[in-house]
Amino acid sequence: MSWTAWLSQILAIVLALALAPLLMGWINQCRAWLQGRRAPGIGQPYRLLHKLFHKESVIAEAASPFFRAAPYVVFGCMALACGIVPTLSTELPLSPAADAIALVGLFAVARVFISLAAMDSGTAFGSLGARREMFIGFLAEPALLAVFFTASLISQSTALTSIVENLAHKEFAIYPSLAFAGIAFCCVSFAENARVPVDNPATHLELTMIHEALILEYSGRHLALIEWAAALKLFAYSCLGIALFCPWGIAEAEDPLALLVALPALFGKMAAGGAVLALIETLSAKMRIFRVPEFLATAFLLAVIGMLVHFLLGV
Amino acid sequence: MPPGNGGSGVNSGWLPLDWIMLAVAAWGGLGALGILAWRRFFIVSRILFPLGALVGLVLAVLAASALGGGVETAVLAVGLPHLPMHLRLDSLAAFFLIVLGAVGAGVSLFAAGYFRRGEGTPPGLMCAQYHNFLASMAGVLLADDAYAFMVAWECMAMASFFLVTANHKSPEIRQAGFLYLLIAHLGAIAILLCFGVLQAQTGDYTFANLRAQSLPSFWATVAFLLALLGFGAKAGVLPLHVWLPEAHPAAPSPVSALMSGLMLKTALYGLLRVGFDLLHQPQGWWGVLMIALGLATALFGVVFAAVQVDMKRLLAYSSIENIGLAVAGMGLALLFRAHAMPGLAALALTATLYHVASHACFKSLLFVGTGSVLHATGERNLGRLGGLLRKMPWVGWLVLVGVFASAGLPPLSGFVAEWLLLQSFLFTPGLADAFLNMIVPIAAVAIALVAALAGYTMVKFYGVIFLGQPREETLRTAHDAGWWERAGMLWLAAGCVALGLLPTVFIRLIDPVTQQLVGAGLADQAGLYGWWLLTPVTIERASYSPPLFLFGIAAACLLVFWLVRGRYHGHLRRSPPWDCGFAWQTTRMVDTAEGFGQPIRQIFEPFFRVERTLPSPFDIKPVYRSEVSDRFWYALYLPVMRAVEFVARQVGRLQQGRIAIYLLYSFLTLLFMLLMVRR
Amino acid sequence: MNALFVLYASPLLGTLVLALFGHRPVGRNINVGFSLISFAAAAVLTVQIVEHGPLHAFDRQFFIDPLNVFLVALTALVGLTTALFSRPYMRVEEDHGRMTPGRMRLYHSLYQLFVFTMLLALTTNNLGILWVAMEAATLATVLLVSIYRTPASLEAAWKYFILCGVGIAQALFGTILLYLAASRVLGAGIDALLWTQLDQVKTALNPGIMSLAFVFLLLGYGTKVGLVPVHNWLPDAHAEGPTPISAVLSGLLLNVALYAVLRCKVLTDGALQSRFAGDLLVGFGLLSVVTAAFFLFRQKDVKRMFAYSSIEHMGLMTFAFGLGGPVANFAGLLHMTVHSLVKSAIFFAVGHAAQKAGTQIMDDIRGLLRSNPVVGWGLMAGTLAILGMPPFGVFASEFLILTTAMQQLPWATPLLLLALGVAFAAVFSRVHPMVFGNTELKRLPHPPAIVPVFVHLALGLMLGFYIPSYLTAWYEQAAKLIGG
Amino acid sequence: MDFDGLIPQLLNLFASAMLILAFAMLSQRRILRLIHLFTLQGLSVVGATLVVAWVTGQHHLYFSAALTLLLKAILIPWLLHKLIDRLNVRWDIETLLNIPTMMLVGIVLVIIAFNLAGPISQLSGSIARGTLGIALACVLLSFMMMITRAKAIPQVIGFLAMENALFFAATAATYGMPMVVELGIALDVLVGILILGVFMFQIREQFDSLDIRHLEKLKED
Repeated sequence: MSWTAWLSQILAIVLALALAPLLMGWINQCRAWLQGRRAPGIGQPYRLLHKLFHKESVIAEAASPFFRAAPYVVFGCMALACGIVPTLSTELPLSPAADAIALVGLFAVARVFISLAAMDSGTAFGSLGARREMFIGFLAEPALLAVFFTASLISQSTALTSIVENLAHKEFAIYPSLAFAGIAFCCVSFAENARVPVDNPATHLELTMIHEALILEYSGRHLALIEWAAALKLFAYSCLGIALFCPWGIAEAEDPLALLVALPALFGKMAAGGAVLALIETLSAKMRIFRVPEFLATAFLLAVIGMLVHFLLGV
Repeated sequence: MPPGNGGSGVNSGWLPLDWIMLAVAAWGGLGALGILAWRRFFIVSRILFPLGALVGLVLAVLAASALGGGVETAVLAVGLPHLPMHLRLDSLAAFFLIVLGAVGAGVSLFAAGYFRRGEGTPPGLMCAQYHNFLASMAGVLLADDAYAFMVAWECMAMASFFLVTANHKSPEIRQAGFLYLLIAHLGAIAILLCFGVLQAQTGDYTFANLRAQSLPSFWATVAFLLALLGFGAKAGVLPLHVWLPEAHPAAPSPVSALMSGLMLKTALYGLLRVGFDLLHQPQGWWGVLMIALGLATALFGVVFAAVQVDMKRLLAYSSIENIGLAVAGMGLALLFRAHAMPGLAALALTATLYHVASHACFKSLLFVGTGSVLHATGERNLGRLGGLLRKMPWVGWLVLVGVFASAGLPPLSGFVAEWLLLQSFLFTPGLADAFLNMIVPIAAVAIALVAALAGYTMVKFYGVIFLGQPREETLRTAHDAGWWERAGMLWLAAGCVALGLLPTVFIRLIDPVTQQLVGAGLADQAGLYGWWLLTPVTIERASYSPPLFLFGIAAACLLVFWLVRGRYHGHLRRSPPWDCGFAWQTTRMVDTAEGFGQPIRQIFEPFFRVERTLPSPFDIKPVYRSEVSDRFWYALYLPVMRAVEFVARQVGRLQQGRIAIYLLYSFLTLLFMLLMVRR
Repeated sequence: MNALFVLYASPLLGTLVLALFGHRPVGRNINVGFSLISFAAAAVLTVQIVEHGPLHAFDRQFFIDPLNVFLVALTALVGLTTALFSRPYMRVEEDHGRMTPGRMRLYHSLYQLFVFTMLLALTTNNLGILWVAMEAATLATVLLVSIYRTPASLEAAWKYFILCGVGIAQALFGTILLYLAASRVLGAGIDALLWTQLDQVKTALNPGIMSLAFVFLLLGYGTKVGLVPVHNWLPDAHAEGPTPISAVLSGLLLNVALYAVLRCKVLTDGALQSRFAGDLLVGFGLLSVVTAAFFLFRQKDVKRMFAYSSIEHMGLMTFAFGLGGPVANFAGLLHMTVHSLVKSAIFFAVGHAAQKAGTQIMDDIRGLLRSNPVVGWGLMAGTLAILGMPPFGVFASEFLILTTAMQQLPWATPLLLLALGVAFAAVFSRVHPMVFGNTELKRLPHPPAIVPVFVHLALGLMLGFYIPSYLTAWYEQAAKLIGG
Repeated sequence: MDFDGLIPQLLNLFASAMLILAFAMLSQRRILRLIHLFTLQGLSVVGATLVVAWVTGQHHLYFSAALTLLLKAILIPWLLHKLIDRLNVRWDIETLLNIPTMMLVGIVLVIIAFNLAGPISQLSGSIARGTLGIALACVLLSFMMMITRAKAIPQVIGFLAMENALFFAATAATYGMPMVVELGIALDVLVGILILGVFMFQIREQFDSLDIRHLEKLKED
């Protein structure tokens, strides 16, 4: 491994850590614009995190050490995820540690930890949130895997870097299978990141809340870590989407200059993606929780159809 | 004294097989000592069981040393006159022996602390049956002729039956035991028939001969299907699974651990032995059938596990799921083998065997964990547990390892197996048949679904038992497990971690098995880039490095922890939970197991046969009850039972009491035979 | 020679002595004593045979060859153990008032007579005497079956008498036909009924007569074997008689009857040079196994159930001998041995259990493991053994039978396995609640005889693992004798 | 005297008598007559035995004839008479099948028996060519009689008639079994009769009747 590889690796992680709240802020900004509200400022997530870190942490009496450990683990998982997903370069030393399947496993670890932690608080909302989170997870996870399978069948590899290299290298072609997979991926991303059609991060209604129910008992630094981790997750998903469906511009091989190109490309793509996300969130209404399985099952089926299409059309 | 003579040409000195036989005999001997010790509790639990664990460990080491070291055979002086018992130690057997010995050691260690004074069955008897169970499992793995195999197989069934029915005062447990033994026996009959077909009219039942026969494809198929039926019945493959969720929970927990962790594996061993070793000309559709059956079983098992309210039943269904995955993997290997793709077959087989070892570890761990919980609380119903992590930290944290492994989360053992399995399923584009090419990756998606549901189930399992607040007052007096139990669980948990972190090392152990069965191995490629990086095919194609993975997470965690605590402060305050400001919350308001399973019950409604009693609004003491039962029972088993009953009633009419009619039978028989003579 | 003499004299003398003293308490011990002498004689005889080979005695009227030597030993052994078992058993029956001193005298005396007839039937070389002994065995046991004088036992005994009487009459007709065929070769006279003589000239016997004779002999002796559809006496007699008698009926009489069929089969095969006899046996055997398995399914009375199990196993042996050939015959002989041992052990255990519960209805017998663990384990082990669970010998023989069937009659194997499966479900579902669970039953005033149960089971267990070489040698020679 | 022609005829005469008596017994409604017919059948067996003994010069057959006479024609009928006196069962016999039907079936049985015995009789070089067929027919007819009778005593008589037929077969077709065997058989029959008698009393004691329909309790339900 060359120094550029390590550089790009460290850069990727640092970038993710630093930019993830920014992405959140950007999306909120866009959403506020679209909804005709005044935006809280693009740096609001940073201020929030800073405030939370300063606050005292209050935890439930029933909670065990598990409860306190979970935010760190979740954060660690998300940080690693950001390190694995090729954001700037495909030459990542950490990348062999986990391929696409292991990445899904990584997300699953985070999910399981946060769910268990929610149950650990011993409250009705905590267990409700855990149930809903796991419930969404078990539908979203295979769908996400199916999306990866489609991509890996095309590129004959499950390693993310190889997939990206492969997809980016081929001359431009329309992959109908990837189109299906892309839609499925979007659906999954909404569900996984607690975005609007599935969940609304802005409310605490017991009938609808999922992610907020999970973290209801967290406060102070723990909450800060979880919020940051959520931002990282969104960032990672965005990067994944970019890497899979729009991989052009990501640096390959040992070329420091390419990184310079990759960085603005990433910024641009992220900004566009965030805007689109905000648009979708604004346009769609939050669905009832009973409808979520149908939504995710559709995503799952789309991903599977994507695979079938790949076989049928041979591309 | 080595009871046999080494068959590989060396007459001086003891061969691994001899030592292994000695170890197995030692297990049997411990059982016999148990009978002698009968009610002497101390001797049984503090001496015999630990010794059993030691023997298990020795067995594992011996088997590991024999792995890949060529085939050894022995002929015992017992058995039928023309068919003395043949034993054989090859890589396949050695691998399963390693699993048996290692996991058996952990469970025995746990059992040393588990069995308590004054629990119905005399401890000595328990010990005898326990060690007989272990020894007969080893016998199954070593057997090299149909008779020895059947003897060991049925002894295994019988010993486990007695262990299951240890608490025979409860009619449900008796019934469960009966159902178990019945299905095991029917399965054994199918296996016997399978051997009968395999011998191809030669009359020689040694495996060497069975191996030498080449059957016409029809009969090979018959043999394969019979093996699938027989071993499937033992493993809990789909229509024959009904005994499993009854029997496993009924047994004392270490026994459940052995049954789920090891006995089911002997069934898989049997399938491997017949499907890969004794039968040579596999047909592609066998593999497809196995994949389909395996996936159906896995999905069925996990969906049922998700809605269980009894912790051991939940684990039992989860075992069905895992067996289903293993069968699917085996089917894929068979498919590749049928298409003459040894490399891929080796990959699928490695995944299967890895899954076998991993499931043996984590399922045993989970079962013994439930045993500790059961002992501490006397409760199996998830709805009455909760918050035990603080009362039983050892059990809680160790079970967490098992839960993670079972949920297929990296970097523990379950994930490696799943990862390998998914890799092998994604590789089919090399198959000659376009349709198969398309179907098999779809199966990978099904596996992903199963894995995700397993995660759901395990969160439910762990969260409801160990987290939150105790749902009953009695739980406040729960105590942690004793040192023996902790040691046993620690050993098994260490197994899960080691299997999870060092796949390249363990694949090296599996390598000789795949070399033996499909003529290709994974070890060289898998560890090409060092022990820490698993690359089953090529590094471009896929890679996974659990140590790096763990290191990544751990480093991130520690760094963040250090930064947060260093930069900010560590103030922490305990208070009643916030819960959106609702102040009157009690533990009864928290999701029970039933509530947790509700979404699954709704989505997979057609899978279940649900009986609900809903209270009317005017009930003073409203009772809500909902029972989930298995459709197979009603659609398959009851009709068969009724049919047998019907035939029995008709046959019973023959014996209707009148002597004249009896004489008439005799008379007609005579006339019939006389007419036959005339002809 | 002397041992042989003692073998006959002991039970015969026992009959007489016990006819005089059988009602006294000492009669029990006298009974055991004579059985012990018989057993000792049989043991000595066995040793002699091991050392010197087959034996002819009393002007060739009696002989011991590999086919009957182990049956003689088995008969004497089961005779002894049953006598041991009946000591406490009959005492309890007396306490319950079911047995009076007079009946005890009858019981003891006829018991010895029955053993005598069995030994006679086994060792005689004369097919006529064989018939006489078989008939005498019926006569000796029929009064034993009805010894309680209850309506049910009378009915059972009556059916036993009539059905077996008619059956045995047919066997007599068969014997006459056999003599007719033989006298054309060997000339009239006693030689024409000596099996050893007939065996030498069997190829010269007229096939037409022999086939007719075999039909009658098979149906006749087959009635006593308990082959479906002429089995109807068997469950009644087993269920209603005293348990020791059920044990010896299942353990000895059925075997001896099958032995008689085998002797006749050898001659028929020789004369016909076809598979006629074998096919008949296969047919009867298969029918018996399958039918009995379904019969088992609806039983309520424990002894009746195990009686049907005997039918099933006799059917299996018949099937095996019908298949013929060294392996199947070997398996049949092995099965005969272990079935006798295990089934009588089961009856011993069942006897104690039923006595303790005061009923033979299985639903009313519960929790043997708690009230009497040894009997409970005995019954459990015996049941598993008889159902063909390894490592008991029944499994070994069933394995051999099934595997041979796969080779020779593949279509019959699924049927057999179906029957075995059904039988397993039927029997085990009834027995396990009897053994397991809770109970309020009290201990019996006289401790049950446990030794016989476990001696039998231990022997049965041993035969599953290890068959002594001389036994193997006998079985093999006998198998060769029976031929295919 | 011309024995060559006469002797077989004499034997055939006894044989025909056996067959006719068997039919007569099948159709008989009175128990007392049944016993008489049985006695007659016994006497025909004795006659046949004597003829065979005379022809073949086997002396033990005379002994056998005497034994048969004693047992079948004197002792057993006497016992049966005694039995029905003591048990007071003189009334009519109920049959389970009506008599014409039984006769028809009986004729079919005879045809079958002759058909079966035919080839064997051809082989048999003895003076009694047809006797084996007749003996077989008698066995089958007695069997049938047992099946169709509802009371204990007629059933027993049917059983004894079967034994008569067997004795007849033994003497007429094979010139008698060896002496030891004959003795043994006779002993068995005698003991059997005694036991039967004992049984009859026991049954009567228990059920107040000899109707075997009382003996139909043991069955599968």
